[in-house]
Amino acid sequence: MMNSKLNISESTVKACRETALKTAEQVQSYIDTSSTVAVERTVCRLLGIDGVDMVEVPLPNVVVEALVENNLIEKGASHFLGRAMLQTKMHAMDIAKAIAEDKFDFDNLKDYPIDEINNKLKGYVDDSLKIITNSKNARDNYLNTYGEKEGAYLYVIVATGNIHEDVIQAKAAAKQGADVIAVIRTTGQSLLDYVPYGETTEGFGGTYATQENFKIMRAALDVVGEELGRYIRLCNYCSGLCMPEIAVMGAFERLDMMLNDALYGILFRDINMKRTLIDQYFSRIINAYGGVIINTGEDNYLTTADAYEEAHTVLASQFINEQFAKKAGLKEELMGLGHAFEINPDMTNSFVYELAQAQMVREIFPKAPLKYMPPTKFMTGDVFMGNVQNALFNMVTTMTGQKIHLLGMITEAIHTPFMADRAIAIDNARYIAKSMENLGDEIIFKEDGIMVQRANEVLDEALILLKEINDKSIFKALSEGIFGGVKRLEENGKGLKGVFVKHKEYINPFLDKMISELKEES
Amino acid sequence: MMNSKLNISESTVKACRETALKTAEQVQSYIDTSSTVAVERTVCRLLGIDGVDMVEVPLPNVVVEALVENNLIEKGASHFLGRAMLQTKMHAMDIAKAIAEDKFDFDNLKDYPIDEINNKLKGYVDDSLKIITNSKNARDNYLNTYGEKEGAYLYVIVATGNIHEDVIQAKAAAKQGADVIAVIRTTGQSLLDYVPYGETTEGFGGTYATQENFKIMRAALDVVGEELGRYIRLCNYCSGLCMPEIAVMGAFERLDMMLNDALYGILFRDINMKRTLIDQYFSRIINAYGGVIINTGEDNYLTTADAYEEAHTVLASQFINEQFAKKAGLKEELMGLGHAFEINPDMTNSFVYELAQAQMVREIFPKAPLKYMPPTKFMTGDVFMGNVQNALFNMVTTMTGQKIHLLGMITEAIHTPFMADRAIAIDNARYIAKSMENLGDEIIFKEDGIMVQRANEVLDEALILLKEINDKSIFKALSEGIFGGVKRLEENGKGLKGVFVKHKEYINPFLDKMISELKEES
Amino acid sequence: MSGYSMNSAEFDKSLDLTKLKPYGDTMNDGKVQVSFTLPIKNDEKATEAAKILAGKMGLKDPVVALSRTLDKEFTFFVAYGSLIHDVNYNDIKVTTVEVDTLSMQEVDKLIEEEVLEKTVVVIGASTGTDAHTVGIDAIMNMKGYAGHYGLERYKNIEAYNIGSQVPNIEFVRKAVELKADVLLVSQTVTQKDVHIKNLTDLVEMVEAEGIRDKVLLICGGPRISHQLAKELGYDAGFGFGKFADDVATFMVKEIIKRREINGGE
Amino acid sequence: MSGYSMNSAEFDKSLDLTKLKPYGDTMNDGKVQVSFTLPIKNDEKATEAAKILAGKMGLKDPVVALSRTLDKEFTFFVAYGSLIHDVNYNDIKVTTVEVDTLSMQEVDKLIEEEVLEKTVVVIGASTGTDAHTVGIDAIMNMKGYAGHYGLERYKNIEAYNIGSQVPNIEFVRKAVELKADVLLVSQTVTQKDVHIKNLTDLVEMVEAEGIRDKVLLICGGPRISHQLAKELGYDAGFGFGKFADDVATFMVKEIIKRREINGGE
Ligand code: B12
Ligand code: B12
Ligand SMILES: Cc1ncc(COP(=O)(O)O)c(C=O)c1O
Ligand SMILES: Cc1ncc(COP(=O)(O)O)c(C=O)c1O
Repeated sequence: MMNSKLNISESTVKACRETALKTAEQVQSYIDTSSTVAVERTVCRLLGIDGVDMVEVPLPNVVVEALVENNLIEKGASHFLGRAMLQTKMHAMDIAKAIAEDKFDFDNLKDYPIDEINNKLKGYVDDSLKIITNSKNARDNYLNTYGEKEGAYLYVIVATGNIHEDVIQAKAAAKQGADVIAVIRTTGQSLLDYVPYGETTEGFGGTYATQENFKIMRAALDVVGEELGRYIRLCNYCSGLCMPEIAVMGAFERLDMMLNDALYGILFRDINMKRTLIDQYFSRIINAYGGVIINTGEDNYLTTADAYEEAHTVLASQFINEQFAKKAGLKEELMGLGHAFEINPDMTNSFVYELAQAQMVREIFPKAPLKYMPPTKFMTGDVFMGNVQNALFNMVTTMTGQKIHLLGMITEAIHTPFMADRAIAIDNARYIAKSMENLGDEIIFKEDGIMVQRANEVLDEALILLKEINDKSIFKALSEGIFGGVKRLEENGKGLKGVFVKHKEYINPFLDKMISELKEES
Repeated sequence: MMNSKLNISESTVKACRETALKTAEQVQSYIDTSSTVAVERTVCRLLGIDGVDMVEVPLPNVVVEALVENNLIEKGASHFLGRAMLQTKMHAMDIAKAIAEDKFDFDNLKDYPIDEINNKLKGYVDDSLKIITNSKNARDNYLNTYGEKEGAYLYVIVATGNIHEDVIQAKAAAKQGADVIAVIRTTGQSLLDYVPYGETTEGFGGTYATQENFKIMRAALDVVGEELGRYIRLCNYCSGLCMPEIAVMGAFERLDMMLNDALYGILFRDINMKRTLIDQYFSRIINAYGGVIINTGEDNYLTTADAYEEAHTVLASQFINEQFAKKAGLKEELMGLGHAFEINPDMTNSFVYELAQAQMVREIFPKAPLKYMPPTKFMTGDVFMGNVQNALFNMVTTMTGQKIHLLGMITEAIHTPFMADRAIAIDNARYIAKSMENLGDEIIFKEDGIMVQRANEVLDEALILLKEINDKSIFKALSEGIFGGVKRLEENGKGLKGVFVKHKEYINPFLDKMISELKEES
Repeated sequence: MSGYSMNSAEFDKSLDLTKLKPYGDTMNDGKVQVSFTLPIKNDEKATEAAKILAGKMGLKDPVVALSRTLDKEFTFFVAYGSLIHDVNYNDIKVTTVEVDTLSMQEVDKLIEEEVLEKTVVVIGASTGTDAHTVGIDAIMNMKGYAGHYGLERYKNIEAYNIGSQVPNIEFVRKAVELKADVLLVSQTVTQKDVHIKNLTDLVEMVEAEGIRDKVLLICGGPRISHQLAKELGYDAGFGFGKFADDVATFMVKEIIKRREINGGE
Repeated sequence: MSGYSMNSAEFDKSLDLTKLKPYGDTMNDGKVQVSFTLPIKNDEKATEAAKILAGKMGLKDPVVALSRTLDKEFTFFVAYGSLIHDVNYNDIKVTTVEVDTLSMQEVDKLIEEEVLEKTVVVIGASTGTDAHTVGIDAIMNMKGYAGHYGLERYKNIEAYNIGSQVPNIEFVRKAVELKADVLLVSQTVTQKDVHIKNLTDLVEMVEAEGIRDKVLLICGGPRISHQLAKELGYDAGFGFGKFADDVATFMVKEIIKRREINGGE
């Protein structure tokens, strides 16, 4: 796709990959033998359980909590629901309702041979995955009809808190030229151990991620996309205590992108690391199955750490995210590895360093649709200057061929974007993309210049770091604050209670089927 | 200074220079045998005549008009004043006053041998040129004390109409980081056949260029410069019907830059071409003698013509301006040849073409402190977008090492700059200069890429045009609208009446002495 | 639905055109951005002064997002807030040039068919001290502007563009001399309302010359609206984004209309 | 002095602090810039609506420099004009933290000399739902921020930074447990005034706990001013551009002052 400009050491890149793979494998054996309440709630959803009980608790939570109480969770929700369906001849949803109404008789639950259970579930599994496949096909159809966008996807956020107002904003943005609409979640949703239900109109700095909200926005974007003859992508967030649940809701409702990082929840939301690692695995399998691009969150490191000093931690984390993603069957084309233009604008040659870093990442992950975040930390109330900072960011994006181009907002330091802020950002990005269309191809970096040296330095440091992480295990490394300076302990953090070791009779036919199909494909 | 990035054909550059030289020489013989009222008024000023008469007519005008009336002009004001001084033993200034009060007896004016006249004038000539040399030395002293700025001079305009308000604006700008303050002239001053007198506080979109205003601003900038430990340059405009007069006022008052273009007045102010060419010669000699950088006005072509289509006319004109400047004894280091970032922002790769053009000019005139103008034509009321357009312009400036960096204003399409507009512009430029400090050195242009091809194309076209101009003479070429599509006839235009052929006894000892010293130097 | 306090904003979120308000990200939130400089030093008192001024402008709860020193005694502010003012959109009346713009061919045809006796004579200039020609050239030059051919290219229009900095008196003289049907005047510089003065001046001269009702008097420029033109006594005004075809259509239709009113004089 | 009409603008151009006005390029010209979106379609009527609104904000002769379509029924405007409002600068009273900031060494010395019995115990957090830590870290972390060391590095300060999203109740409990002299709370998210609610909540808890007059209660964040903090019942507030040394100086001096008032209890 692009000639190497940086003369990057291939052997170092290879060594980084191998080391990160080992790190992922250390953890994978643990992941494979464990599950979480979120994974089981996801299974409930896949089996058709949805809705809330009288006190607004989502039924998947009701079921899984009942399984925990009744010591049934270790074998998995599939196991229980299979049995219950065999025994009661009811649908999973009716079983869930019965549980919610306290009418389900756990005491007299019969046991069935595992084969019989699996057999019972098979049809449901197939039907459920069919829904996801249909979503995926529908997306492919749109893309075949309209064609794919060349150049970067212009990605903007809507964050009014009200899904209907979000729709108004999103449609306007699409008409102005946005390619991806991300509905930002309300503050704190990632720490809820359930996914709210239904359409919502109140939120703080964002809108609740609910399946109904997904549906409303998806429909609106399809309409505006038809009007424009472009497919408008929809993005939301997996990360948090409900990673796989949100992934499955997104897969059902044809979301196209999901924030999904193997480590983000651990570092930035103090979610227990075991919980997150198990959850990310299933959620990424679902993303992969649904053809959903994941966006990782390395950019966040740079909101607390210095972008120049800590550049190698971003790269190391990208390698780790890549290997975890591969384990979950994600193709490189779906790996929106994250980085960010968060360098201090007061630094001499800050642009030169950012250009080197962005080009480096581009060359190391050639097929990945990299997600590039705009300046946020150094944005101030100076909205005029802010537009210039964003312009430099847009230039790097264009010159280095980043794919997922999150647009910076001039009001970043003030409020979540107004409709006009987004238009200003889109104008900025489009002007630069057009006026510099071929600039990247037209220039060569000086041999042994600042940029070449810097990129190789960062790469070398990333390898050292990856080796250190691998030597001491990722759990230990996290406890030492290796990323973003944030320290997390293996037995601390939210959601640990929801982790359990799988019983030998544990089943999750969804996971099994999806991962085997994904492995076949590749 | 910089490696060639564009592989520009040296032989074509040489051919351009030679052709432009021929064109200049065609005209120079005419210039050498003619003079104008403006030149003679300048002589008056050099001999110490200043002030206005009772009806506010400047005394240099009073004297020269009297000479015209009395058929004395053909031998030059020096000739007359030398005679009158010999005869009356009065100072030139007193003679002027006498004329103003209608007390001078032209009828009984005695004649003296030319040597005697020259002898009489010699001391005055020396004294007068000494003032200019002192100004020059004072500048050099400042520069030696403070040091020169590396990188581009940030150049901003003030244009309140009121010199005292201009001072407030200029001081603020200097503190914000401006290196050059240009006091924009009021609308229409260039068409006045006199230079207004004294300090002024009312103007339209600019402030009158008067010697007193020069003095006021110079003093203010020296004060603020001392506070900042930087030398703040002052710029004004020669072009118009008073080119050499303003040049000499600037030389006296230590201006550092002057807009001075061999063709601007012809094309954009419909001033007669002979008048302009004669005036520019003397005015540039004065600029050269005073160490004043000239700024040429090729940027103006692009406000009426298309920047992409007509790029070669800018280059051709730069070659012509260069040769006329050389004739007047200007060193390359004082040639602020003009160009502009006026490309249509809707054009694909507009930035790439601008980068090629700017780099080309930089390489062709390696020692000239090029004057690079910001986008103006395509600026709109969208002040946010405007800051991005200016950012791209600033980038090209930084990447190609332009020296005189006129800052674009976000309110270009709305009003002359407010104090805050200037600060926003300076922030923009400083951020880019710093963040991309070494970017220019770090990148190489692709061999045979768009940029290399484009630059050589423009150069080739410029040569063709220069040959055409030379073949048909510049007078004819101008009558055909060769620059900026503006057509001017040799015998039309303002100020023709003020042109006269020199009598064989014509003298101008100032011109002679300055040019001979300048020629010696180089 | 969650532990967070999520009290709904107190304003009505439905669009009411009689009480139209600025929109940030929610209907009627009234959000506006303002920026200005105050000639005082940059400190907390200055920020307070900026807040008070924003308040007087009608910004509720203004947030001063930026206070930047421009000089020791000058500070630049950027503020955001919710405007308390609204406007009754339904009450707004604007006079606009309401014609469906015809193509060059259509205009030429219309002239041929309806303005039988002769071609339409148009004279244009940038008058007064104004030296900006790009605007009037955009309307008149053969080549046109932004893909719209100029009047010089119209077969049945005789167009004279006499340039810039043309004194009004000379312009009117020339119009009489050429027996112009339409006078086009361009004005770009607006500082100290110089354009208003110059345009008023021109109307008066045209009237003094006794040709006011024989000609169409049209002005244009970046700050000219039809409304302003009418107020100044012009027949029409054209600003940003108007091209030769808009002007040509208007003038031809207007000539025809007037003739009809006058019973085809 | 020349042929041009050059009538001087009619306003008084001398600075009068009792009638402070925005400054464009001439004293008292009142120039301001505004931008906002209206939920109507982009046409001349919309521009008129924008003008009327600008007028209501107090802009005389507003120029609508931009009207940009955001969607079929949404238009963004940029306008400039001269503000008719002014503010009496001399009347403005702001409460500011008025201390000359000491260096870390000086603060440490002062504690040693004056706050004899013990080191000063400081507890800090971002409380409520707020997850932003950079601000409180800037004040507390060893490493500091923008070249100002954080409180953790002060020899005679015992600093506990307990992180973000800390419920107020837990924060207060921890403060009691640690016998904190100073409570530092950071608030970044301000949407729907969540910070006001949270800060008010915290003061109430501190009072309920009976320790309000035993501790210094200090808040900070990008939208916090000392003035606001005082209004909410805090001892001080620190916003943009304030660092550990500012806070340290204030708190030590305040502790000493209070002790003196209480007769060195
Ligand atoms: C190009 C330009 C110049 C060129 C002009 C070259 C030329 N031959 O025209 C040069 C460099 C010479 C110049 C000089 C000056 N300029 Co000038 N210039 C501009 C600039 C950059 C672009 C104007 C332009 O060409 N626009 C493109 C045309 C196509 O748009 P338009 O004029 O609006 O025309 C359209 C419509 O309005 C309409 N229209 C226009 N006229 C007419 C007429 C009719 C009859 C109709 C129907 C329609 C119509 O149709 C057109 C097509 O849609 C503007 C800034 C800007 N970006 O707007 C400053 C600007 C207009 N200039 C300005 C100034 C102050 C000056 C000077 C006075 C500066 C000085 N002190 O020296 C001088 C002197 C000029 C004078 N005596 O008038 C100011 C005006 C401020 C104000 N509001 O009063 C501006 C806004 C720049 C600024 N911020 O200071 N300028
Ligand atoms: C970094 C950042 C994040 C990081 C935070 C990482 C971390 N560990 O802190 C991440 C990515 C996690 C994040 C998340 C969110 N963020 Co955030 N974030 C920012 C950002 C870019 C920078 C903030 C910052 O670090 N500033 C630098 C510090 C040093 O400045 P400061 O906090 O003002 O601190 C100084 C002073 O105020 C003072 N100070 C501060 N606290 C204290 C305390 C005391 C006691 C004292 C004395 C002084 C003091 O001293 C400091 C040094 O001078 C801003 C945008 C911006 N550029 O401002 C948005 C911003 C603050 N975030 C915002 C939002 C909405 C969110 C989210 C809610 C978005 C969402 N829906 O997911 C989430 C959730 C957060 C939550 N639950 O609270 C909004 C807030 C809007 C508003 N006004 O309410 C902003 C303005 C961005 C925007 N335009 O939308 N964010
Ligand atoms: C990977 C990832 N997930 C999630 C989020 C947002 O999560 P939350 O809802 O916890 O603020 C981010 C924010 O930047 C992110 O980068
Ligand atoms: C070379 C030159 N001289 C003079 C001027 C300004 O001249 P005037 O005062 O005639 O507007 C310009 C303006 O751009 C210029 O480029």
